[in-house]
Amino acid sequence: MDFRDTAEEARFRSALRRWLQENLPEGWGSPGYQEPEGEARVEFYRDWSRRLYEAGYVGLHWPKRYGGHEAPLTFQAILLEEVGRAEAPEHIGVIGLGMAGPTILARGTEEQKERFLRKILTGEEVWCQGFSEPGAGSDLASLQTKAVQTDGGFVVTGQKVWSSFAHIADWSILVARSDDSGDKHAGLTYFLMDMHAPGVEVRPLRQITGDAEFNEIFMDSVKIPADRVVGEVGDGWSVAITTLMNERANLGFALTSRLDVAFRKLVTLAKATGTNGTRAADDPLVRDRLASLWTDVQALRFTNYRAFSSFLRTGVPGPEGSVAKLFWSETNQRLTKTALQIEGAFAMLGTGSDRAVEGGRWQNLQLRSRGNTIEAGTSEILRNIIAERVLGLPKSR
Amino acid sequence: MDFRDTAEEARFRSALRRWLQENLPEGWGSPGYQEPEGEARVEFYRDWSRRLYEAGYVGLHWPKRYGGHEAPLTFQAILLEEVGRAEAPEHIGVIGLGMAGPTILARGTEEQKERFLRKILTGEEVWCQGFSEPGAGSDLASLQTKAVQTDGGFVVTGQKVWSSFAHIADWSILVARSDDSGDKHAGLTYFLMDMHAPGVEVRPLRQITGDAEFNEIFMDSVKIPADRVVGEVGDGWSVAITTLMNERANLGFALTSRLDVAFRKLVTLAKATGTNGTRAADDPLVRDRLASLWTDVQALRFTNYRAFSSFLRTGVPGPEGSVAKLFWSETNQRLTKTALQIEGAFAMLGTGSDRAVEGGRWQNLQLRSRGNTIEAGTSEILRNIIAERVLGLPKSR
Amino acid sequence: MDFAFSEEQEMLRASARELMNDRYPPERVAAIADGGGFDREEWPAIAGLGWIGISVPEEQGGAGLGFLEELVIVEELGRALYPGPFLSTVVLGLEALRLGRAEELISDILSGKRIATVGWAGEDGRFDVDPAPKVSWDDERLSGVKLFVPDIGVSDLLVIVGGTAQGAGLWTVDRDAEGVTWRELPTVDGTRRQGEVTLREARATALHIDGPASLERLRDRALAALAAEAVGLGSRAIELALDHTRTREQFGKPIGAFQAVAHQLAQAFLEVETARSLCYWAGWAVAEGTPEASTAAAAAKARAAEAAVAACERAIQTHGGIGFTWEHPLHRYYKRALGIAATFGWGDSLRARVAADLLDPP
Amino acid sequence: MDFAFSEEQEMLRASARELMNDRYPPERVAAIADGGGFDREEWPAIAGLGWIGISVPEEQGGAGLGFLEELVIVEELGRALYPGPFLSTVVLGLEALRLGRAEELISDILSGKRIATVGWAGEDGRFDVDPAPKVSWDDERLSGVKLFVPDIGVSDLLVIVGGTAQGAGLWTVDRDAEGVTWRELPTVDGTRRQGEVTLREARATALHIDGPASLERLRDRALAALAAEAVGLGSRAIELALDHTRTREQFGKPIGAFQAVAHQLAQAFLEVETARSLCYWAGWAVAEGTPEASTAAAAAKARAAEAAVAACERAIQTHGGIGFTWEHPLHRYYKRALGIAATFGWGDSLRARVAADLLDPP
Repeated sequence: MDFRDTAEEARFRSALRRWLQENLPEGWGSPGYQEPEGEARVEFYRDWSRRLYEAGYVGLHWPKRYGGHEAPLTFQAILLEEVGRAEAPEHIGVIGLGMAGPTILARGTEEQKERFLRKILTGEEVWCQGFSEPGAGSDLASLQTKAVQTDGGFVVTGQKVWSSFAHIADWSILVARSDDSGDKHAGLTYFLMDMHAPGVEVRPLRQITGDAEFNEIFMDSVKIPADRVVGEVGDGWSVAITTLMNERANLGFALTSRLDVAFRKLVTLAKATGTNGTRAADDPLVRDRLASLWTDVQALRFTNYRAFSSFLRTGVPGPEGSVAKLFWSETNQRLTKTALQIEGAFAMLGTGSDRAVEGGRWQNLQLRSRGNTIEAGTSEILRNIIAERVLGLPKSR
Repeated sequence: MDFRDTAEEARFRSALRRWLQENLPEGWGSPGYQEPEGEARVEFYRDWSRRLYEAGYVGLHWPKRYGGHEAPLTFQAILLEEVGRAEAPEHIGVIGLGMAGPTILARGTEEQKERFLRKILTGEEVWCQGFSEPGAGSDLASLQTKAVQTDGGFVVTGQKVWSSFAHIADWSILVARSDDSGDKHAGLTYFLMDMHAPGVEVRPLRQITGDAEFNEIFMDSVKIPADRVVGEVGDGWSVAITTLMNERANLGFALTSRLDVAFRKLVTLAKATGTNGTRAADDPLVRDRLASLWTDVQALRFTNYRAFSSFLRTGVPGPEGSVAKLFWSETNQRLTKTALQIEGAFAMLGTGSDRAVEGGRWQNLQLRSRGNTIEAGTSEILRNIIAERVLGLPKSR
Repeated sequence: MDFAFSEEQEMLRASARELMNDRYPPERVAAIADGGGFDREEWPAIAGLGWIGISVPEEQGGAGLGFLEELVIVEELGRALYPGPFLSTVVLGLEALRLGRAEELISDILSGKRIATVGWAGEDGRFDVDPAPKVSWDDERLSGVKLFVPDIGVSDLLVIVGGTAQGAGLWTVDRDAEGVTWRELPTVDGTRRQGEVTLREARATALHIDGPASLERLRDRALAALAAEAVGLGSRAIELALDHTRTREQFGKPIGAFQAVAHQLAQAFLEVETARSLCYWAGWAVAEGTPEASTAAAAAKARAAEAAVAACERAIQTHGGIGFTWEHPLHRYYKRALGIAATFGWGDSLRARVAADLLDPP
Repeated sequence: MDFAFSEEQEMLRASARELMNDRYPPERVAAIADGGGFDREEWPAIAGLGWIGISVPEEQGGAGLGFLEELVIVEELGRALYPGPFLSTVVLGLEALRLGRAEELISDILSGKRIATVGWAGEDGRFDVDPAPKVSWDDERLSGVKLFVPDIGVSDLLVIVGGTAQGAGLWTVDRDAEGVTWRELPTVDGTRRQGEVTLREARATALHIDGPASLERLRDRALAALAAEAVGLGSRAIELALDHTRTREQFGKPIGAFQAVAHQLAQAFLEVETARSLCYWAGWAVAEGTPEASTAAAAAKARAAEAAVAACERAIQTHGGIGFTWEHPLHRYYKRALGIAATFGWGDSLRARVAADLLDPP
């Protein structure tokens, strides 16, 4: 047990830190900075992703033949930490890197690997996810999107929801029902769907913050060739589980790192804000909460590390990721709520108000945080997973 | 809506308050006071109960023909409040007054009413309760104590647990299985069992605090005459529900009143105790907690009042009692835990230590409080009741 | 002792609920919140119901009922997220004018002709009753900045609350008078917009009040009313969640049959109902002017706001993704609940006052 | 970066667990706790295992391992509620002697011949590192009162921690020396008894230490070790609850199949596991003497104690009535957890120190 970087890790970390310092987009992170909008925004992120790739910072632990570096997994952890710490832009391939790619690597055909993996890394092709449906959220296996087998492939009809990046995506991982005769888990098949195929329509979904981060995907007789099935026909449930486990495993470091940044900003807020005539940072109740949040962030960091160690040993993400996701989501909710409390009455003012504290960013973050306990496995489902798969309690359903 | 006493209520309250002041047992409540032990203790409480009765303060809302006063129900609420407030000894008939009596009143025969009710009020006969069994706690209907019908009555064999007062009781309300052929709720019968009958054995059960407040009751072929059945044979489940609803309805005022007293003592503790070089009562974290606890106690008080109003209208205790019991139990746990925190390291010292704060009473109360969320309906069962019977959600079992 | 509402009070509640269901269903509230805000023209209809002067004696042109009745209405308005200026005009503005015996203005308010709002917090965002100068007043002209002035867009009259070098005061000034500039501030909660007012030597009228005690009374009314709004909207959020979880099926049964869902809502119910008890007690105490009124109102507002926020959070959680969308009405309940929590002091600061009342009695 | 224990460390853990299962099963611990306490004669067996000097360099007669290994043992002892003087003698006493280079005493401790304990808190019950005089020292004789001295009944040697008018100090004095009176105080937790010591001009030996830094190091070791105990016993309490809820049936199925039960235990697991992460981090930081050691140890102790207390409470709750009885072992876990929470500062005071480290860096 050694919480310090090895010499090799330290070299990698400091080179990366320097690279980020020198290469962040101009003006990025400065107070008045405005991200580009619309098409320009996509180009901006695609460009940034390409530069990250060219600098050798994408796909660190992926095989070299698909554009990766076969570096130790710890490097990937360091990358996620440092990108979070620098508040650098995200690689546009969040879904490709965290969900589609690992799934194709684990379960895809050689042709699929050759065809898709490198373009995920370069940012050339953007991916989205088609799992949840209006009638199938926590109970994913009850999904109703139909995939009818035809000559040489499938025809897919149905609706997906909660798909981030779908509005700019080239490809989607998709789970659909190819057989509804038997057990609901058995009849699912996992596809790679071309988002530019005829019959695919994407509509943005406006969320609680007013932003539209997610989309609905409507599929009307979309043709998918047979070689775009991942795993066996009818084996989609087990492939989807691979995806979800990887999602949670990959989230950990990035989310914790961002949370750590958010905590430091919260401290800045507490020092800058006066309540009851003194700095919030001098209020014992605020101090107690800050100490507790800091403890949460550290606990999360080292819980991720411990889960990571077990990942390193087994090569497969385990259910420990559920603990980290659950704890992260609730910590983020507490943290952002604390920011509102520190702001006092100014908590009422949102984006667009020059009187708003820090442009209303905490209001946005706080509202957005309510989704954290719903997306990527509701807290209720995660507690089931912990109870049943980690603690060995009998199934509650 | 008027939170003040009517003139009549105010007169009753002040007379009662004066009576308590003048009649509390000598030395009662003074710092060094020691309650009598063993047999003398039973006699002490029996005597006190008799005096309460003779002063007209027992069975206020019960019919006059059974020794009651047919006073408005509000008087009963005032009585419970004032007895709690004065920290007066309890009437020995806690189970008789709160569970057995109301059940006999509601469901008993005229003969049973004549035979039992007055002696509950006078304290002449002490009652206990025989519901829970080692294998039947929350799932009361799965109880296994057998009642076999014979000529003129029943023969009962089995084991009951968590029975307070059983070691001094003359009578027990008892639910046993008289028919195990059908639905588990259908075959139960409700009895009044003579605790002095041959075959009844009582063993004390030592609890977390080291005290033995509860007992186990072992029944080996105990004969119960047929006229000691309450309600119909096989209708024991519905009679038991009557008992449990009354238990929760009656608990409210007394418990809140005691909680209010405990809160005032907690404030005294906070003012007397130094942490970090100042009074605990000056520590903003302690102040926040005290304000929150005070708010809890008031919220509980007025929630009881509101439930009481609905009781007054309908004459039947409703499921609102579950809210009050649940909230009370958790408030009491928070309150007693706060006392330990205020004590600092002295929280480690228990009864029998001259270094212990207030003789270790808070340690005892804190440990005892853990039972509050288990006894008289676990919090899990109460949340089920609220979800299903108050909120109309589908059954979870 | 009587802890139930009277039949008349229950009838008032029923008619308020009916009216709100009728005129301010969620779609309507959404359109107002997301659009241009409350339409001033809709206000006189409220006057027609006699709600404005509900707690004003009949001889002063009111309905002759009390603050408890006013709270019954406020709770129902909160339940509906009513986006009009009731809190500002009736709970605060009218009472301020009554405390200052501004008869003529009172009758304009009662008739619905004029709408008043109250500027309380200064640039520090605090709603205090304290002697620290917040505005300056030279016996003719008033200067200062007021933030978080509710419903300013539809108000005619401003009541300014403040400490000056001479002590606590209340003033009236026309919103559009010379020396007054105002604007709406973009708020998270679109159903209650907040404004900013800047007074630069504006000609104002001082109300003759009973010093800080009048301000305390105003504040206690506001706290009790905010608590009632919170209780109303919290209950409604739970009902929405119950409707959803009774019908939404996952894993072959309604999700409300899962304890992980059901017990969250049971807990939300417990919290809102116990807060409701505090709220009615505080309302009664404020109505009667009993000694515990201030403490009770602070405790009730703190607890009710927290219960409402938590109830909305649990409602969103048990709704799953749909509760996180803009199209679903829940987020407006949540934003109002957060707004209630943030105005007139978050729980911490209210509990600090409760603690002072309990632990350091004068 | 390597966040896992080595194979050797895991073997140490396994052997410690086996030994505890073997020699200190719950019945044995119950007998000791409810009876006369730990038998001093059992101590040398621990010395025989090499655990006493586990973190002492080989050249000083120890096992040459580190504080992390010591914590592995402490966690296992916590798991078993080991009622012997490991915390007092090894974590605190021995380290104090090492800080003071009291070579001869060190070898007596290492051999198991002598048992040392530490008197830290004065009559105010605080475990501070501060300059306020707690004892008086005239270069020969020591006077003062020490409370909460663990395992005093089986100790030979007292290490006294205190501030004097001359600064922070550590002294050794024989428990049974002239001028020393001592007694056991009745504690709620029978598995760790606490004592009171009164020194009246007792002849003591001052240890030459590095001022407050030495005391801070001692305190940080104590905090990290208490955190490890808490994590160990919290995990065990959860396991007891899992065993119970997997087999106890109500309503026709194991109660662990009810989310109301299962999710409580999932939450307890989450809390203990995240506290475990903090505990190992703190242990590593203390072992390595990194700058964050003090902050990490305070945070870990605060969180681990709270997690253990909550885990025991949830275990009692999910056990139902049986968990509330004296005959069931759970209550001893709970009492130890509360004892851990109460010693060396409750969460509030530790978080106050964490906040100071974060917000007011020197």
